[in-house]
Amino acid sequence: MGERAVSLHAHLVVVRPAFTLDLTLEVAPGEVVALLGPNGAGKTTALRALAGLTPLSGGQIVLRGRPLHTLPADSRPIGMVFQDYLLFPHLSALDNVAFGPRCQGVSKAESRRAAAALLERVGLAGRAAAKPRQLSGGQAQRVALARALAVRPELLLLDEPLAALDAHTRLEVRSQLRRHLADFDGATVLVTHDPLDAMVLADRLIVIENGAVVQQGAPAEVARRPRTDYVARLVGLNLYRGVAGGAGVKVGELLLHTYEELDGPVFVAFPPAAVALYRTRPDGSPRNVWQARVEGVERHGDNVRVHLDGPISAFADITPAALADLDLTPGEPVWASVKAVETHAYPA
Amino acid sequence: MGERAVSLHAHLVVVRPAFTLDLTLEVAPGEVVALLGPNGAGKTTALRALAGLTPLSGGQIVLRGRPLHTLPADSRPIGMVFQDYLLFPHLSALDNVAFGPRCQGVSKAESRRAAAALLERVGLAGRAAAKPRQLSGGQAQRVALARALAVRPELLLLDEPLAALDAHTRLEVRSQLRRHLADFDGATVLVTHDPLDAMVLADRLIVIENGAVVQQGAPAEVARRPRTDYVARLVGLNLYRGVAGGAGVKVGELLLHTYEELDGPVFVAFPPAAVALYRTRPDGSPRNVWQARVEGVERHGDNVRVHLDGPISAFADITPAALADLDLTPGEPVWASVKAVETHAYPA
Amino acid sequence: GSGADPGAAGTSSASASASAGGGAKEVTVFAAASLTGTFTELGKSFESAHPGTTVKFNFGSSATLAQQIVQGAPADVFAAASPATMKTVTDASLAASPTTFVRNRLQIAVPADNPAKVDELKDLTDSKVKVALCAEQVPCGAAAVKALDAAGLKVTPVTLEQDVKATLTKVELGEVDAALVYRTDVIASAGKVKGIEFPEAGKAINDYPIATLAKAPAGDLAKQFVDLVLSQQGKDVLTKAGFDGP
Amino acid sequence: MSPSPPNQPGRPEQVESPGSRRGSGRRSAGGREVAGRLPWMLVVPALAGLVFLVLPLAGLLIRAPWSTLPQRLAAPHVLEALRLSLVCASVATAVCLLLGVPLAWLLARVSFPGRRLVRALVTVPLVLPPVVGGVALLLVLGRRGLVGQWLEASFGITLPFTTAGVIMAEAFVAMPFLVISVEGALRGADQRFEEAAATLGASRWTVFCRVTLPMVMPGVVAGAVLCWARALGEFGATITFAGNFPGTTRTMPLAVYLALETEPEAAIVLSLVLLVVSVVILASLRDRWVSAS
Amino acid sequence: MSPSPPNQPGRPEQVESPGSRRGSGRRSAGGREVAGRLPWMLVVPALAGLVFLVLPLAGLLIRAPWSTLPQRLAAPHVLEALRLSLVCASVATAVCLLLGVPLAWLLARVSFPGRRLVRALVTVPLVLPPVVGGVALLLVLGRRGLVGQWLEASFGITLPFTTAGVIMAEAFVAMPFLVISVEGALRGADQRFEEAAATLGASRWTVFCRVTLPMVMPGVVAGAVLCWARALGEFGATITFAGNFPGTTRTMPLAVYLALETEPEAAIVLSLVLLVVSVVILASLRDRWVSAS
Ligand SMILES: Nc1ncnc2c1ncn2[C@@H]1O[C@H](COP(=O)(O)OP(=O)(O)OP(=O)(O)O)[C@@H](O)[C@H]1O
Ligand SMILES: Nc1ncnc2c1ncn2[C@@H]1O[C@H](COP(=O)(O)OP(=O)(O)OP(=O)(O)O)[C@@H](O)[C@H]1O
Ligand SMILES: [Mg+2]
Ligand SMILES: [Mg+2]
Repeated sequence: MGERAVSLHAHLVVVRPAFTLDLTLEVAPGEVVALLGPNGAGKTTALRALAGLTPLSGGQIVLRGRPLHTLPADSRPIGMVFQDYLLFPHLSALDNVAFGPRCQGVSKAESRRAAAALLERVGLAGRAAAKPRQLSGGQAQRVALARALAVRPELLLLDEPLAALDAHTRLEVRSQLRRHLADFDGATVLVTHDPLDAMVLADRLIVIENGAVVQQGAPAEVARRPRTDYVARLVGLNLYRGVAGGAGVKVGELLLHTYEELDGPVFVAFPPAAVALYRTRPDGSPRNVWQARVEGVERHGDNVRVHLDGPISAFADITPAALADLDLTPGEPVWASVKAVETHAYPA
Repeated sequence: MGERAVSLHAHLVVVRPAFTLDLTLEVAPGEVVALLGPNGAGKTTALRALAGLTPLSGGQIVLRGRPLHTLPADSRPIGMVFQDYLLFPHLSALDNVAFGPRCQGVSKAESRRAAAALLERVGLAGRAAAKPRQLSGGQAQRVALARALAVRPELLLLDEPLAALDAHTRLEVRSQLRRHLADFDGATVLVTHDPLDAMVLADRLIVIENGAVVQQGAPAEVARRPRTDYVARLVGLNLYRGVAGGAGVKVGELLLHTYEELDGPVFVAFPPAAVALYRTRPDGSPRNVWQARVEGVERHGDNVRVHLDGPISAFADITPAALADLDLTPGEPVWASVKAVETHAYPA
Repeated sequence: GSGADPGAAGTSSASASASAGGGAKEVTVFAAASLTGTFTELGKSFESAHPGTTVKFNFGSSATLAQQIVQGAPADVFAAASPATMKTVTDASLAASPTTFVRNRLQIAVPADNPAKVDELKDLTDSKVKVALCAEQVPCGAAAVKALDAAGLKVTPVTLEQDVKATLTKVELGEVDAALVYRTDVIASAGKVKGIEFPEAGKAINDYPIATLAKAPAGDLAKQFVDLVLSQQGKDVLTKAGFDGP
Repeated sequence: MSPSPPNQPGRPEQVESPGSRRGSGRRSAGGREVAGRLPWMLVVPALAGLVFLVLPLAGLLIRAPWSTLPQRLAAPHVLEALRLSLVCASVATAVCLLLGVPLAWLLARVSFPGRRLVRALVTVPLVLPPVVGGVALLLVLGRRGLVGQWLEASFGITLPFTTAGVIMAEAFVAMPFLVISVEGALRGADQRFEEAAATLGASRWTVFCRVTLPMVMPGVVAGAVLCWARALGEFGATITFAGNFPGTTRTMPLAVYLALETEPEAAIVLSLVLLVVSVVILASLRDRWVSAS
Repeated sequence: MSPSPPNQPGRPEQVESPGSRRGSGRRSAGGREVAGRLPWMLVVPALAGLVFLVLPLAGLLIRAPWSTLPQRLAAPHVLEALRLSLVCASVATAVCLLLGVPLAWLLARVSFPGRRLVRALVTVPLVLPPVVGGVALLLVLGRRGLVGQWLEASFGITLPFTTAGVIMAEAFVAMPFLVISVEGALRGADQRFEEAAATLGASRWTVFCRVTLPMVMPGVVAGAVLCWARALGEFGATITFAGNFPGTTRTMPLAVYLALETEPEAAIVLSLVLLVVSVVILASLRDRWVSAS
């Protein structure tokens, strides 16, 4: 049972001239782990190493107690969806999906039947005969997804599997994906840039930057307590590193009053919507007030996001009406305030 | 001045065996129009037709008063970012970006300088010498973006330009994109699946399905008043078509009471969060109550999204705590209610 | 040993007519390409004189044929266009006592309209006359050198052709104004080139030797074929094509 | 949720109107037109190349003895030689495909010590004058050759002067064309598709058959065409290694050679026959292959 | 915002530990190992093909007159013929590249009426026995040829019996190899990159130079190798069209052929020289090209 608790245990080391990946991954059976990270963080490299397409410089991969890193790519029980799909251009959508089963020795008729069923599942039954070049981007990605699922892998590797899908399809494919994963209780490693996808699909997030893990945990936990700027932006929070003392948290020059009272190095986070802006120094309840400079303004959904510079740089979300009232233009000074109750501190 | 008000006027007709695109686009100078639509709707086809890569079966394209459809692709003053990047594999990132200026007769040194500046802008100054295969997906997309911007086009065509970008880069590239567009007051047509991107970046949305426009308007307007299921899902609303009378709106079997009082065929929309669920029939203020069946449950951000079947099918967003209280399992009956004040009706 | 094995005497009527007995109903003749026409004709009459027998010819450059024989080719008869190539075979003890069966003499070949007005050997020394000769390595080239030496003339050709047919082609197409080729070739060209005799040709006669091969599978038939070539009938066919008698 | 939206929502019904308002009709902007002008920098040399390749054919056609053509064609040995040529060239091409495509794959996809040398050695039969190639084959596979001796002693197989010998000679001379062509195609192909196949459980053999080969099919077809044509026109190695026996080893080029000895017109006729037949075969076959891939 | 998270947030410091806990060390799983076993179904025929191509060379090496080799090599005419061969083959290849690559592009990228026929006609010089090819060239470009007559009258240019004639003959015979190879490569290439270039304002000529050509470079290199090698080994058309004169038109294959008539050993030596030189040139050049692209 102890062994079963970890389906995939991998320590991946890939050394490139200007880049080093060093990553430990543990995925429980049926668990979905999302790899998040900025462009070039090494997410694709990690997936390729798991698949056996990029040789390891060190480390090992153990899947269900068996070493995987000694096997060539074609002997690993994996399914992989590539970031740019890589559908075989000479095969129809159906034959692309049937390719994996055929390789596993399933009869032609049977594998085509299975492939047709999978295409149906991703909503592409009508395009079975189309060649990849006749598919739209989203259709191609769905075929790639079906192709990876067709081999009934023990380890599913998905590089941006939902990026090109429209809202409707994404919703469906996403739930089908979850259902399918539940079926064979394999491990899944997923790369996505969509925070929502990550939150919804993954049981656990692993955030990597520059080839190394910077944060991991349950989606809600990561969303609540970001530990790097990247994660903070991902989940839409203002994040600062500071030192907490009796009076509050010292962030650079500024002293922030937070909801939690801690000691030592901490992170402080608050949402842009919690930032209020004033032309003149306000004197109300908010205990965190500072003078900032408007760096830029952009629309953000129905609201407007104001980029602030000053003792700390922050985003503030305000309504267009408020923007009109304040008459903000870049370079102008402005007063910003955040209620202590809306700031959230946790140990760094 | 009347002519200047419309920078791009296009009527695109592309006939394929199993698909027909018939689309009219009008884009004002400096305006950004987002094309949205489900996979296979014809968004890429429309961009390719504008670029001159897919021949028109009919219609015409007029840019700043000049006909464009009679010009070959290479004489059109356009920049295009492709859905799968299509970076030249034999050129470095820098030379990929410098390619366009070189074609326009800019000197080698000058175009490389311009390219370096653009790479800097998209945050890839350090990868200038890398070949496309050495770039990560997001890096490749940023290079493709820089390459399209480098030709200083009058019409910018972007197919999912931000899809592969991480949160941080997306934010930056997005604002740079806006700034750049402001510079040359060209028209921009943008395809994206990310509702947020569309809302933030575009001045106007055009939703196409099956090759035809189904809705267009300002982002906020489209978000508030979806006219098709696709748009409703995109913006996260429950949408129904019904007939309004004195008593309310008749949607199938069900009579819904709405905030607006109208007559005749209408759409009714309300957010999933507005739907409350009960084990037994509630008797409180909500005037819309119906018995539904739980079809499925999935996590949705911090909340849980319950798929409901019954007289109308709907999504309901509830907290995990509420889910635990209700103890819902698929197939079970449940009572759903929506306050009239949260439903929104508008003419169909 | 020799291929004819009396023990394997034929079983059919065909063997009866193959006078030498043995199983052989085939005789394989390796002959220089310049003998293509004449030997094909002789082969036909040999076949009609020996019903049931076929003559297989392998025509090619004498040097190639010699090379093939040395490498163990199953040949019965070798007819070469030069003693030198025959020597390759005799040196390897694969043939004994070759006989010269014809000789060939050179002529000056000029295009039918004779644009350079050539009518004797000396005219070839004119630098305005384009001349083609065979390369010294091939028999017609060797003969040309001998003839020119004998005449004490020095000719600068524009090309040294690999064989006499290639030389003739150049004349036929008017690429050169004159060439030294064999009389047989001029006759074979059927009027497309004009032949001009010259006295020194007699000093550069090329001998064609023929021999049966030591390991000939069809030993007796081979001898009979050589006999046919050397017979009056053979002589007639060869002379008609322009060859001189030995 | 204000009931008065700032912008007028677009209605699907409005969509068609602006196009028809401008009265554009269905003026067709066909693919050709949009594809851009043909650059004369490419078209001029291309046409020059074409003329250079095809013009000599005109010379042959003018010179051909049209009046006696029918009789000459009817001669049985012409058909015999043609049949033999086509059969031998096709079998040789098949042999080359069987051995050469794997060899090209080895050179393009497997890195092993000495690969550079092997790649260069593959070009040997290309550079060797064909007659010398024939001699080399005789030296190795002849009755007294290194391998030939043993082949005859052990299996009673002699290759020289047989149809099999013709095929050997043609394959020897033509194989490098296939190998180098296919290797070029393999190097030009995107290997990531092969990686994708491997993740689907395809062994390298399966990858080769079901992904690599179909993807480089244009290159293989081009190589096979070169190989077949080279085999069809092969003369020097064939006559040296296999001899020149009617019915068994006298292919068309050998027949042409002999015809040149006796009547040059016949040689031209034979060449034209060879030409027409092979051009027709290539035109029909290649178009199918090229469009199928 | 509860201060007690349900899961323990992972810390960067934890990352290294599990790997070292299992004591895996840095066991290297190199590229070769991961790439999968070599399929014998490919390796066996590939090796068979290689042996078939290279074995005859062994025959030549054994037969070569090693003792007299130095003198034979020192003979001035050997170097002369070698130099001439290399120069002519290289110039012919350059001509073929200049005319053949555009022709291949035309066949692969432009659809025009009669393309099938043109594509088939390109193979003509391939199938024509070289000697007949030489005759055909003479019929067109010779002193009395269709074009040659005019060339001589107008410009005083005669091609037969000149080095230019050798180059013509070699280019005629070798160009189809280049054209067909490159066309195959072009057909195998992804045309969407060319579309992308067009949207950046590149004319078809620029697209061709800066996108198409670099992308099909492996195919062009392969084609050029075939072309060069074929030109280097060319015999029949050369001797027929250009004749054979030391220093101007006697290339190595002609020298070899003539040597074969009198002393086969000398022919083998000459062939080996040609072989070694060309293999060395190809090995060095091709590796640079192949890796550069
Ligand atoms: N070359 C082609 N030949 C035939 N059909 C094609 C071709 N390219 C696209 N199609 C079809 O045309 C329709 C529109 O495709 P298009 O690529 O424009 O969709 P899209 O809106 O860009 O979708 P996505 O969001 O998935 O990229 C689809 O049904 C597609 O399958
Ligand atoms: N073949 C290669 N050679 C050299 N460097 C490479 C190669 N492939 C990727 N890299 C570099 O390695 C780093 C990690 O790349 P990787 O593709 O794993 O990033 P990623 O996390 O998938 O990014 P993205 O979200 O943009 O796809 C990047 O800096 C990239 O430029
Ligand atoms: Mg990636
Ligand atoms: Mg698309």
